Order: sequence, then C-alpha cells, then structure tokens
Amino acid sequence: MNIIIGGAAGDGMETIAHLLAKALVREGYGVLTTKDYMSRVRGGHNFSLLRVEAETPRASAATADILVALNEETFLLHREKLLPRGRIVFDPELFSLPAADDRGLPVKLRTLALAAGGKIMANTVAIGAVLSVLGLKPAAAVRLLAETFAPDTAQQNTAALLAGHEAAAKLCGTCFTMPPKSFEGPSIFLDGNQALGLAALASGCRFLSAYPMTPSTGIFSYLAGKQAEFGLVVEQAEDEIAAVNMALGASFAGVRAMTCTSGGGFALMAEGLSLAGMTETPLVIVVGMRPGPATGLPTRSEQGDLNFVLYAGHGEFPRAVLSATHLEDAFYRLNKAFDLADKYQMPVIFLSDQYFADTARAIPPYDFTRLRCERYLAGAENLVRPYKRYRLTDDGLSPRALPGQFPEETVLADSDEHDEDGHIIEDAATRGLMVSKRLRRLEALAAEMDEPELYGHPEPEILLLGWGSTYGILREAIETLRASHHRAALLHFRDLWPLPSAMVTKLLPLAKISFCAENNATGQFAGLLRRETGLTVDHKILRYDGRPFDSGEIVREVLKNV
Amino acid sequence: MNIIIGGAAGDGMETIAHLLAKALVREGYGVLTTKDYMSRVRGGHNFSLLRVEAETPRASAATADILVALNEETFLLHREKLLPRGRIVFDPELFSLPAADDRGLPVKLRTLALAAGGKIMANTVAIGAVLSVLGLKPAAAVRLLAETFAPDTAQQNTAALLAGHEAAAKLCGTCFTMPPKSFEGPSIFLDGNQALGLAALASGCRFLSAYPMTPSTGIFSYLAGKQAEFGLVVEQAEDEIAAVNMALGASFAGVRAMTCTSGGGFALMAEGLSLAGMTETPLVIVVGMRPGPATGLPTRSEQGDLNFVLYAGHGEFPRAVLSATHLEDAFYRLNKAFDLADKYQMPVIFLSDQYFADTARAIPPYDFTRLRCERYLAGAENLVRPYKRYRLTDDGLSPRALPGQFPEETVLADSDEHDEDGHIIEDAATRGLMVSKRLRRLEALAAEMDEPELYGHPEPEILLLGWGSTYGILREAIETLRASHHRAALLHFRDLWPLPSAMVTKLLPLAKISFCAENNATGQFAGLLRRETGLTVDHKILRYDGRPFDSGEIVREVLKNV
Amino acid sequence: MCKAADYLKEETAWCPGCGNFAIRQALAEALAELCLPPHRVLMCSGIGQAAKMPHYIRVSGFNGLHGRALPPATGARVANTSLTVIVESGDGDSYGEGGNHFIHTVRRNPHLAHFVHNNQVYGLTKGQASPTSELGMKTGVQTGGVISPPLNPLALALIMGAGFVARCFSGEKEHLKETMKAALVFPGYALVDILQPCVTFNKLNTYAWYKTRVYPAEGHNTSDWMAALSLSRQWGEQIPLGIFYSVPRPTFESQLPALEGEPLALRPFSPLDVARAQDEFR
Amino acid sequence: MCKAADYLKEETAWCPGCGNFAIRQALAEALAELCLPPHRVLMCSGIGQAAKMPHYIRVSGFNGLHGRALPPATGARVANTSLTVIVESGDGDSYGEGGNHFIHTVRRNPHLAHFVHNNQVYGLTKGQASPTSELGMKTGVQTGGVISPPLNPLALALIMGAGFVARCFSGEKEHLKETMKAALVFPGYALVDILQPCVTFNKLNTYAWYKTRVYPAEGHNTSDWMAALSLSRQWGEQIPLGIFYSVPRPTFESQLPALEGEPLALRPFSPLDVARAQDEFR
Ligand SMILES: Cc1ncc(C[n+]2csc(CCOP(=O)(O)OP(=O)(O)O)c2C)c(N)n1
Ligand SMILES: Cc1ncc(C[n+]2csc(CCOP(=O)(O)OP(=O)(O)O)c2C)c(N)n1
Ligand code: SF4
Ligand code: SF4
Ligand SMILES: [Mg+2]
Ligand SMILES: [Mg+2]
Repeated sequence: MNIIIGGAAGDGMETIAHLLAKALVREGYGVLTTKDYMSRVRGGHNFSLLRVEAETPRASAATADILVALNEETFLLHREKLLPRGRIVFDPELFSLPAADDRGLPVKLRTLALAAGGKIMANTVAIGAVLSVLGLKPAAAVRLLAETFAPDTAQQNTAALLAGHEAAAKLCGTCFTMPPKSFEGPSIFLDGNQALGLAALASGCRFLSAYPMTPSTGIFSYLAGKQAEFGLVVEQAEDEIAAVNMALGASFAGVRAMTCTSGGGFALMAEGLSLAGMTETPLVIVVGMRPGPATGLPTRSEQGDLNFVLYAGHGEFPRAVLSATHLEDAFYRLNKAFDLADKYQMPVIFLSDQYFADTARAIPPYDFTRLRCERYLAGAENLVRPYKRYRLTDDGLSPRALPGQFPEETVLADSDEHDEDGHIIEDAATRGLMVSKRLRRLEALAAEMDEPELYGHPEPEILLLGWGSTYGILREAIETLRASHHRAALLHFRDLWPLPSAMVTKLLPLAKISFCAENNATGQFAGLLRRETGLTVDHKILRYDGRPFDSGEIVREVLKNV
Repeated sequence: MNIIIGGAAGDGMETIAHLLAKALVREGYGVLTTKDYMSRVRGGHNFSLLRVEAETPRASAATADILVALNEETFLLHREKLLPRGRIVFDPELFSLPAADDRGLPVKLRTLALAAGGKIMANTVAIGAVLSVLGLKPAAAVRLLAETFAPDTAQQNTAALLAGHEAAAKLCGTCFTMPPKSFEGPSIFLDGNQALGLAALASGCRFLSAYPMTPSTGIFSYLAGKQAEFGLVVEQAEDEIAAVNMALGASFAGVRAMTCTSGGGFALMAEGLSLAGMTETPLVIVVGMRPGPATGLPTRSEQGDLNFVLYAGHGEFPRAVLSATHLEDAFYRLNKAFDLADKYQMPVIFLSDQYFADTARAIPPYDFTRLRCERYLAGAENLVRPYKRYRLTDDGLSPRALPGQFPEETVLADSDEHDEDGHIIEDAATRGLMVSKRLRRLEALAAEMDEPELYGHPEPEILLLGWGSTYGILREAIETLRASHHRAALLHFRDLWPLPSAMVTKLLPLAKISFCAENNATGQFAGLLRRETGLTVDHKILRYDGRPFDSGEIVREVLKNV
Repeated sequence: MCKAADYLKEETAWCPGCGNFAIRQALAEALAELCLPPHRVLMCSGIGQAAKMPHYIRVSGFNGLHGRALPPATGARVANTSLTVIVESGDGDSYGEGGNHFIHTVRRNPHLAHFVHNNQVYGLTKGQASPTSELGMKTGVQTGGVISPPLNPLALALIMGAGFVARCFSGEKEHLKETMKAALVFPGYALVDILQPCVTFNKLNTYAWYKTRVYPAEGHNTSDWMAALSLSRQWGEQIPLGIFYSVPRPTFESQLPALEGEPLALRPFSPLDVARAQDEFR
Repeated sequence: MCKAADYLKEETAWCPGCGNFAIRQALAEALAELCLPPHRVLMCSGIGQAAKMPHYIRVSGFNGLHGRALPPATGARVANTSLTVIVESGDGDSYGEGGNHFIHTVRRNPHLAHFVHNNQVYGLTKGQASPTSELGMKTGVQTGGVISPPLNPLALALIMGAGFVARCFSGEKEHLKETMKAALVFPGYALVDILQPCVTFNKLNTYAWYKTRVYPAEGHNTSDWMAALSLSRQWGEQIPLGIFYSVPRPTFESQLPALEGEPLALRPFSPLDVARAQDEFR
C-alpha cells in the first residue's frame, strides 16, 4: 500500500505523513516514509511517500495507491504514478480533477477544518479521510492526537480527523484492503536523524557543538531537546570551525563529544579534523551528505563526500569512516563510532545523507544492553609516572589521562610535532617515531571493521556492491533479480575505512559480472576499492540528481549488462 | 664543492649563503642552496647547504668540503659530514675545536666585524673568509654589497668582507681548487617561491589575497613588493577563508587571481574550492606543503597533501593539480595553471613544498615569450544573447562574460545548483545536466596534461616513479644507478590530475621492478596511480621526517631490492 | 527613465508576508532612482533567505557561500572599481558564520553597501537563534531559550570604524529606500541593518512588535560618533531608525596605488610587460 | 607554599629581550599566588609566539590551531567546570584568524581568562601586520604601510558585552600579575590585552614607545561602562593601563542546566540510564 502526500511547503505534509504513519504503526503495520522537500519554508512543492506492508518495507515504491493532493500541482506532478485503481484525496473547493479522471475522492478539507476550529487543520482532515479509505478506525490516530497536542488543540484536531473520516467513508467506504499485519511485538517509528541522536545520547555523548545545516539539523535539535533531562550540553557554535574545536576541547577535557554537519560545514572542519589526528583526541563527526558542490541542493541526497571525508585534513593521520545503511544497524554503528574514537584516540566520521536522515521506518525497539560505553582512560592503578600524553607504545596507543585526573600530572596536547610529553620538537628522529606511532594504530583498527553484509546468493554470479543509505533499495533490487532466478547478491559496506576487503577480494573475482551502485557521479567507492585492492568493478551505476535510486532502475541497469 | 653554513636563527646564515651563492653565480659557477631552519626567530640551530659545480647541481650533497660554524653547536652537529680534507671556518673567540681536529680555520669573525663597524657583520667577514678559502677574489661580492646596501652600510660590509678574506688568506691561501666554470651566458639565481611569484606576476595575476603561512609566505611577500610597479593588488586577508573568497570575487569580476598557503590554510579553503567548482570561477591556489597533521613541522618539507588537494571540497567538481618539480619547469607550469584555470573555468591547485620553496639555484633566464596569457572571455562578436553564464554546450564550457562587460547583460554566478541563467533550481533534470556539464570539461582538460618526464634508460628495467620537488634528487639517484650499469629510469610526474597515465601504463608493466619515492608516510601517489590505472608499484620509498631525500638513500633502497 | 520594475525578476520563494518583500521592493526603487545600469551592479550574497536576493533582482550577482558574502565583494571591487557592489545578507550570514569578515571588512573600508536583513533568526534553516536573537527566545535548538546576549551590529560596526551606519525597518519602505540610496553612494563601507519580520519563525519580533517600537531618529547629527553609538545602543521599548553615522574616511581602493586609473579588469596585459622583473635575480 | 618557579618549565624559543618573558614570569607568579594546582589548570592556545606558552608553563595544556584557542577552552569548561581555564594567544591569533570566536566567546561568557600578547605584529611568521598594527607600519607584506586602522580589542570586547576588560603592559610586571589574578578569579570571560614589545619585528612600538606612553588609570570606577569605553579608546600619546571594567553577568556554564552538580567529565554513565528515551518513538 503506497501513499503520496503532496502540497506546498508549510501545508504540513510532514505532520500528516508522520501522524498517519504512526497511527498505522500503532495498528501493527510495517511502515516506511520518505520526504522530498524544497529548500524553502513556504510554497513550492514538497511530498512524502508512505509505504505500508506487513513487514516494514526497506524502500518506497515507484507507484502509488493513494494520492493526497493538497494542491493542484501535486495532482499534476504525481498523477502518472498513481495506479489506475488508485484514489485521489483532494479538496474540491481548491481545484477539480479532469473529467476523465474517475479516481477522485473529493473531501472539503478546508471547509471541514474550519468547522472543526481552523483551516490549519486541513491536513488532519486529510488523515481522517485516508484512514477511512484504508478501512481503518480512527481510534489509534485520535489517541495520537491526544498525546501530541494540548487538550484544546487535540480536541479540535480530533473533530477534524473524524470529519475527514466520515466524509471519505461516504464516498467509498473501504476502498482498499490493507495488507495483513505481521509485525511482531511493540515497535518504534523514527527517522534516521532521530536514530542517530538517540544513539549519541545512549553512547554517553555529553557535548554536541554544531552549526545548523540541512540535513543534519535533526540530530542537533533532537539532542538539544534532551539536555535538561539527560544531562548533556548542546551548543550552537558561531560557525563550524568553532563547532569542531569546541568539541575537541570538551573531548580532551573528558567527555564524549560530537559535531554534526553536512559537506559544506565539514569543509570548514577539515583543519580541526587534522588537529584531532595530531593531538589524538577522540571525536565523532556525523556528516549528513547532500548534493554539492558548494550549496548544491540543500534538501536532497547524495553520496558525494566519501573521498572528501577519507582524505580531508592536511597531513597524514588515521581515522575511521563508518556509514549509515539502515535504521536497524545505524544506531549500533554510531555507538561503535564513539567506541572506536575513544579506544583509538582518533576522529571517526560517520557518513549519513539526506535520504537516510529523513526516511522513517517502524522497527523493533533498540537493545540498549548491546551498547558499549567504555572510556579507555588511564587508570590510577597502572599509570606510569611521570605521565606522558604521547608515550611510545607497541600498538601506538598512549594511555590517555584527562587534565585534572591525577594530582601533579599535567596533560599536554600539541598540534605541533611533539615528543612523548607533548612538547614541540623539530628533530627528524622524534618526528619519525611519532608519525609511525600515530599510523600504527591503523592495524588494530582495521581488524575492528565489519566486513560488508552479503545479501542474496552466497556464491553470486551477479555481484552488486553498495554502501551507506542505498542498502534497502539495493536489497530490493537483489530480491527482484533473484525472483527471476539470477544468482545475484548484494555486498553492502557499512564500515568504509579502513576498508574491510576480505569478502570482496574473495567474491568479486568469482562473480561473472560486478556492479557498484552509488549516489554520485564519479563512482567514489569503486575508486577506493581499486586503490585498496586493485579490483575493478565492471559497471558503475550512478545517480546524482539528488534523488534516491529506485530499485527498478538498478534491476534494469543490471539486466542490460548480463 | 659543498659548503655548510650553520648557526642560530638570527645569526644571518641566509644572508651569508645568499650573498656567497650569488657572488659565485656572478663568477660563472653553477650554484644550489637549500635551507634547514627551525620555527623560531632567534636561537636554535639553522643551516644552509651550498653546492657549487660547473653545471648547476640539482640536489645538495651529503658531505661537505667547508663548514662555516657560527657557533659550537654547528660544529658538533655537522662535523661528521665534513670530509677529512675539509675545512672549518669558525670564530676562535667563540669556541675552540678539539685538539685532534686539524681542519680548523680560525677567523676572529666578531672582532673583525666590530673593527669594520659592528658585530652584526660577522657573517660578512665569514663570506670573505670562504671566498678566500675557495681561492676567489672578493670583487664580485663587493659589487653585490654595493648593490644590496645603502652606501654607508655597503662600505662597512666591504671592509668586513675584505678583513675576512685577508685573515683567511693568511691561514691557507687557496685551500681548494674550484671546479671549472661551464655555465653558459647570463644566469639568474632565485628560490622556488621567487620563481612562483615571478611566474604569477608574468601570468597577469592582478590580485593575490592570502594569509601568512610558512612555506608560502615568500610568494606573498614577493608579489607584495611588486604592487606599485606592476599594478597588482596584494591583500592580507583576516583568515584563509576570506583569502580564497576574495580571490574568487576578484576572479569573477575579471582579473586573474590567486591565493597561496600551506596545508593548514588550505584546509580552511576547502569550502571555497568547492565554490569555485560550482560557480566555475577560475582560481589558482598554490599550496606549499609542510609536514602535518595540524601545525606539524612548520618550516620543514613533506608531500603529504596530495590526496587532500585531490579530493578537498564537498561534492564533485573538476579541478587540475600541477606540481613544482624544479625551477626550470615550475615557472612555466604555474603559468599553465593560470591558463588552465581561465580556459576551463575551474580551480587549479599548484603543489609546492618547503623544499622547493626554499631551494635556490642558478638557471638560465626565463623566456617570457613562452608564457600564455589568453583570458578566454566571451567576445562581443560571438555573444549569444540573452547571456547565460552556464549555457549548456558540448564541451561543458560556457562562454564566460564579466559583470559589466556587456550592456544589459547581467552575469549571475550561483553556489546553489542552478539553470543556465545561474538561477537556483531543484529539479532532477536540470541537476543532472549541470553535473555532467561541469564534469565534461575533464575530457579536454585531461588531454592538456603533460606526460611525466622520462629520465634515464628509455626501456628501463628499474623504474623509479616520483612527483614534485624530489625531481633533482631522484634524477641524481638514477645517474648513480646508471653509472653502475643499471638499466634504470625515472618517470617523474609534474601534472598530477587528471593523471596523465599513458607512459606509465606502457613502461611500468615492462619494468622488472618499480619503485615510487615520496616524501610522505603512506605512498599517496602510488595509491592514486592504482586507483586510476590499476597498476601497483613494487616498492614504496617513503621519507616523512620533514627532511628531503638524499639521493644515496634512494640508491640504497633500490639496490636492496634488485 | 529607470523603472523599479526593470530591476525585478523571477518569482520569489519567500513566505507570504515575509519582510523580505518590502526590502526587495525598496531596493529595486533605490536602484531605479539612482538609475544604475543592472549589468554594472554586482550583488554578492551568502546563503539564507535574505541571501536569495540576487535571484530576485535583475543585476549581476555572485551568490556565494553562507557567511562569505563580504570577501568576494571586496575582491570584486579590487578587480573592477567601476562596479557598484551591494552585499545582501542575513543576520546569521553576516554576524554569525561571517562575523570575522564583518569586522575586518569594516576596517578595510571598501566601497560597498552592506544590507543585512536582520530577522533575528535563522530563517532558511527553520528557526534557530541567530546572533541577534533576543535573550530567552526559544527555538528547536535553543530549547531552554537563548542565553547569550544579542550582538549589536551597529555598535560593533561603529567601534570597528565604519563610516556609514544605519538602521531601517522593512515596514518603513520609503525610509529604507532613501537610506539604501545614501548607502549606495556613500564612498566606503556602508552598513544598513534592516529589521525584518520573519513571519514564520520569529514569533517574538513581529511586525507589531517592531511597529510599536521604531521611531525616526530626528535632528541627529550624523557626524557625531558618540551620539551615533548611543542611538545604536537604544533597543527595547524605543528603537530609533535612521542614518546614525555618515563620515567618509579613505577607502580601501583609494589607498591601493595599483588601482589608480582604469579598472584592473579592463587593463590589457602581456607577460613581456613584466619581463624586466627577473633582472633582480641576475 | 606555591612557588612561581614550580610553574616554569623548559627552555623558551623566544628572542632575547622579547616581551613574552615578563608575561610568562607574571603568569607563573599569579598562578603561584593563587596556588592553583598545575594539573587542574588548563591552558589553551593557538599558534604564534605567544601561543607557545603551554610549553613553558607547567600546567595542563591544549596547544591547538592558529586562531582557535577560544573554542576548545569553552568546550573544556563545559566538560569540566573544576578546571581553571586560561587562553594564551597573540593579537593575530585572537583578533585576526580567530576574530569570530573572539566576539562570540565574549557573548557566550564562559569562565576563562583570555591573555592576549598584543605585540601589534605577527611574530612567528616574521613580521607581517596584525589587526592591531598601526596605520602606516611597513612590513614585508604591507610594503606600502598598513592601510586599515587598527582594531581596538578592548572597545570591541566592551561592545560585545565583556564583563572584565583590562589593558596591561609586559613592562609593568607587578600590575600585570595582579591583573592576571583578578582575571583568573573573575567569574566569566575576562580579557587582558597585554602590550608586548616584539623586539625583532616591531620597530615602531618598542619598549621605549610604550614606556613613555603608558600610565595607570587611577581612580577609575570599574563598573562604569561608558568610562571604561572611553579609557579603552585612549591611545597615542597617553595609553591607560588597568582594569577598565569588571562587572559579572551570568556565565555560560551557570545557564546550562546540565552543568549543575558534578563536572560532566566525572559523572558515571551507562547506556541503560537513557533507554527510556526511545519510548517517545513507540
Ligand atoms: C557552511 C554552512 N553552514 C551552514 C549552512 C546552512 N545555512 C544556510 S542559511 C543558514 C542561516 C541563515 O540565517 P540568516 O543568515 O539569518 O538568513 P535568513 O534565512 O534568516 O534570511 C544556515 C545556517 C550553510 N549553507 N553553509
Ligand atoms: C591556519 C593557519 N594560518 C596561518 C598560520 C601561520 N601562522 C602561525 S603563527 C601566525 C601569526 C602569529 O601572530 P600572533 O598571533 O600575533 O602571534 P605572535 O607570534 O605575534 O605572538 C601565523 C599567521 C597557521 N599556523 N595556521
Ligand atoms: S522563513 Fe521567515 S525570513 Fe524566511 S521567507 Fe519565511 S518569513 Fe521570510
Ligand atoms: S619575534 Fe618578536 S614576539 Fe617573537 S619571540 Fe621574537 S621578539 Fe618575541
Ligand atoms: Mg536571519
Ligand atoms: Mg602578535
């Protein structure tokens, strides 16, 4: 069951989509929503896609069963996607459908909203109408309204919802039969940014300094809302340079700290990243990618910053790069980012993107007992005195103490090349020792990288490579291919650097044909793979118009070449 | 003939080395000087290496014939390098040599300087002494003093010089026989930064905005000194972000503009680089590399920022990366950078490093008729109206007009994704067209890249790869290898991106063994080569202690493996 | 002869009722009254709602990065002194991300008019506090309310040595237009901080809030720096509007010997002209 | 009990005669007189001659990037309010590269003492102009002399709302030491701008130049903002020294509810403590 809800920015599509989705989740369905919105606050055209299945879907569909058109433009832009047996919820007082189109379900959204207390509630009316069309009772949604709004507002909205439900019921009773419910147990419904915010909170992040930038602002505001209750500090910095340097200061002084931004803000953090590398200060940076260069398409998605985060910052220093593939995994993976940052005393970059950030799904609740929160700090019992921040060790890891932690032991971090004490040096010998000390940490780090997930045939002839947020879409493509008896599999990377290459080195040479699908124009991951392993993928499937892949186009590209 | 001149910062080694070198150049010798200095203004230990041959040498030597020790530390640090038949010029009133060391030439530098007018001229006394030791007349040096200083100071310095000459003459007459002079015609003597400054000036650069940062400051101050005479503007920006954005504004409005910095400053320019990419604004950025990460070793050398400049900036956009290999080439290559920036309307990064910047050599004068200075601007004759800054064309190049150039035709550059007019767009189709338009320019650009220079055997068994400022040193290593009958060659890259790969693709598979020598710890160029061609070099020779290679160590590494 | 309508173009993407509309209109009228040829006006902007202006006014434009409107404007003035340069920017753009450029551009004093749409909020990114947001203002990020006192852009500009400092209100369009004209012709850096209601995100500083507070600073001597400072520091129940200070000092451009004569961008050049520069290395 | 010598370490790399020596000595004495335990003092610095201080004073240190001393200092205060935080920086570091952090840190008002070694020049990079260099000063880059008027850090800090603003001279060590002590204990952001001769590169503002000009601002009321502003703007023949302003306002830390109680860095934590946070998504 697929629903498109569209209108102008400010019409409140987000609210409709969210309330509707959550009501369906509460009913026990598996729900996914994605957002497509413009970089403006009012007007233009925004829409949400809502997909409802027995099991929570992993990608939205290319066609729709229901179109909620809050204005005529929405109808014009999306009517092609609506199936012949589909239905259009619209306000007949706003526009009318062409005579030939018999899919309309005219509901006087505005008039009914006004009657319920204000035209702002037109979208609540629409929710009611959709629920009715789906043959569902309004009860779950009404409960949600009560939880969301103050009593007065909730009451008005309830009236609006019921009015919509009733009006639509008159038009077609149950137009659709819902899929069966098979979702087990209680579930949570949240989007990528919320999952990352929750993961940071649960990983003991005590300080977030950031500067607003789409699509990462959701993490920022999520955590801001938790400050008082959970004892953390969220500060809006004057710019991204301050953001990263504040986080470094906080981390050095002893709390888990992070910053979040998009590519443009990350560009301003490149110098600070290098500082984290030199001072061996733990730091987590979430980069929510959007199409560049420069301002680009601020509210769209791309995987265009992989190379940039791999090599950003002057000089050579180790870092880890992890990515968000899907909600079930990303929560634990961001926790892993915090763990690695502390354990290896280095910056860890977590790559997300607008598609991941703004896609919400119903999933089983997270298991907080799986989270790690060790700080890996020097203990009084084994402290070698005098304390030296950069003591040379076999694995390159120097015991980390905090300023103020041990009486009489000062802790000095330095951005210049330094000796074990942290003091400036210029001699060649110490320089050499310190460079290799820093880089040596890569060895143990590499062993912590998760190999990519293999989904599909264990000995694939058709090997599809992917990374990051395309996971759900590519998985669906593999399902389609396997359904037509292809020996196909997806090898999907979530830990990106140091590149875990055992599986791909085994599988790629055995495959008849290989593809790498990326949301960028130059095939950055394929390039990384070749640099690291010498392996060349046969075909790149690239999309760079700011929109997510559609699994159908992946399947078509694959079939064109096999 | 090799001379080491060492002392504390502030002792004026630079002045000695420069005056001495220039005097020798005027005499008709081929001279090279390099600098090794600390990140401090007074004290510590700095030294210069001066090498004099018939033909200008391409690298300094590992041993010395003459050691000018302005303090005892210099003697202690460098006595090992001094050949048994070498000579030490020192001030016996400052320290004394061990009884066993009979290489001393004690000259009372300070006392003689005082007598000539002030102890500050101790280094001028030392120059006189060295000239005498070399069996040279003081005339050329005296003329230089007259050109350099005001009459009074010149006269005092001349007295000091002559006193030194005389004192040394008493000690050993002619201690050394100079090599023959074979240098043809008049020559110029300058260092890398001066060559780049001169190239920028001669390329019509009319605006430089920068923020001081070693080792690029020499370019900055060189050009600053030319402002009034040659009609250009040099502005010290409040930070590197302003520097790059000012340069972009100036370039957009119609002058050739550039900025220069080191890795840390470049990190702050990454966002502006991306802006240049999106707005298709010509820009030249000279990055003088020094060892990182962070502040690192501010006055030393490294080739550690190759990957960073290749991928810096969010999003995907084309750029060119060229490098400084040696003085004879770099002058014309920076001119090429300006040409490419204008022709392809994109940022061009020119990679230099401290070693290149601070090495001075005597070379034939530059041929200014070889320089290109075409602006590639739209002309009134072929202007398509209405003017559109980002008109879609086959080669991706849109005719470039300047604001104010054509009556009624406004020119709009935009950092958001845009249409041909430069207006913000968000639709997928235009986005796709603009991404490929921008990237399409890479094709023609790639054809402009110079293949690497092959030096040595045309069908090498031993293939040594290098890039940038190591040229002279690697070339010397090849000479040594060939002298011992190895079929060895150097394939040295100067244009780095788009990577010109025809020759290496041909030669590398034919070689028995290959090496890539880089001044960094991770073999960045070798990685790039593999990413672009799939070719793997057999061995990496890496040095990352901030010091240049010595050709001997390259030879040893090679021989260890063949 | 010149008409305001000729300077307007494209549909805007602002919210209905936004204060930016009046600013745009005032600007078009100011340009028309000065009859500046559109192709010779260069509008530099950053990113934000205000910074979209180059898409809505028909002049040449360089719509750069968030916070970075002033540096390219300065560079452009160096390249071509025959261009009239305008910087259109928001309070976040100019005083937050771009704060360092703001203070140093004031010192540098290039001839450009800097129009800041000060809505005391981050509009485009949906309502976070800006450096000029009032204490206590709650937002999605400042969930406990703003705790850092607002930055006073006019006082700051005065302290940094600005020659022209004015405050306007988008609801007083005539005054705004006249002030813009004065800023455009002022020889040097000219700051016009324009109070601009953001009807969507700023529920504190609304049209009504401003309307009841603003008043014209009449009879004020615009060459009295202390008086200007004191006007600029008035805020709260009474907010004065007007040109607080207008005293030219040497511009950046006028102190650069290379800029005497024809604009740099228009001068012919040949590498041979500078061949003599290598003589010093002989 | 505490001795200044205990706070000194390592050889310095400054030029003989540099004003930084006296600043270092004054700081060691101030720390000793306040008897602050070295490991609980955190000195943040940028890059420059002044910024080398963490290598020469025995306290904990974070020697970060050029221009970026204030943000890590703020972050460190959030992480651990039991640390005494000092920022040691140069005029280029604090007012040039770091200008934006300067103005916004003043607004934010974290409890830290900001000591700026104002030698009116870029020392470490060999003598270019800094934002405080005098008009007309010639350097290797400002070959025609400085053309932008110097930035007045004290006036700027006052305008931005600083609670503590002082000017010292490295040649008046006792006064410097006492002022440092006052800044260290002041609850909030405290700026001490220290006139510091750079004997190598600044041939204009020499010891003698300062010596003949500086005088103690006596009988001044440190809670009179206007008087403070006017003192801060005195420059030229007569340069007042002293604490010009000292009036606390709520600090950044005191307004953050999460910071009540034990320092953040010392609080135990388990992911299970926050498991309830996911309930809102059910
Ligand atoms: C480096 C960078 N950081 C953040 C952003 C996101 N961003 C775009 S506009 C904006 C704030 C706009 O506020 P303001 O300048 O006040 O303009 P307004 O929208 O209120 O007119 C931000 C934070 C960006 N584009 N670039
Ligand atoms: C991003 C960056 N840009 C430039 C530099 C080079 N740099 C180091 S110190 C310095 C200026 C120092 O001046 P100031 O802060 O006044 O300190 P001083 O040496 O005078 O004490 C500069 C420009 C740098 N390290 N990092
Ligand atoms: S969000 Fe505010 S500033 Fe932006 S267009 Fe809407 S009303 Fe105007
Ligand atoms: S250069 Fe100036 S500031 Fe730096 S140490 Fe020398 S005298 Fe001091
Ligand atoms: Mg704003
Ligand atoms: Mg200084």
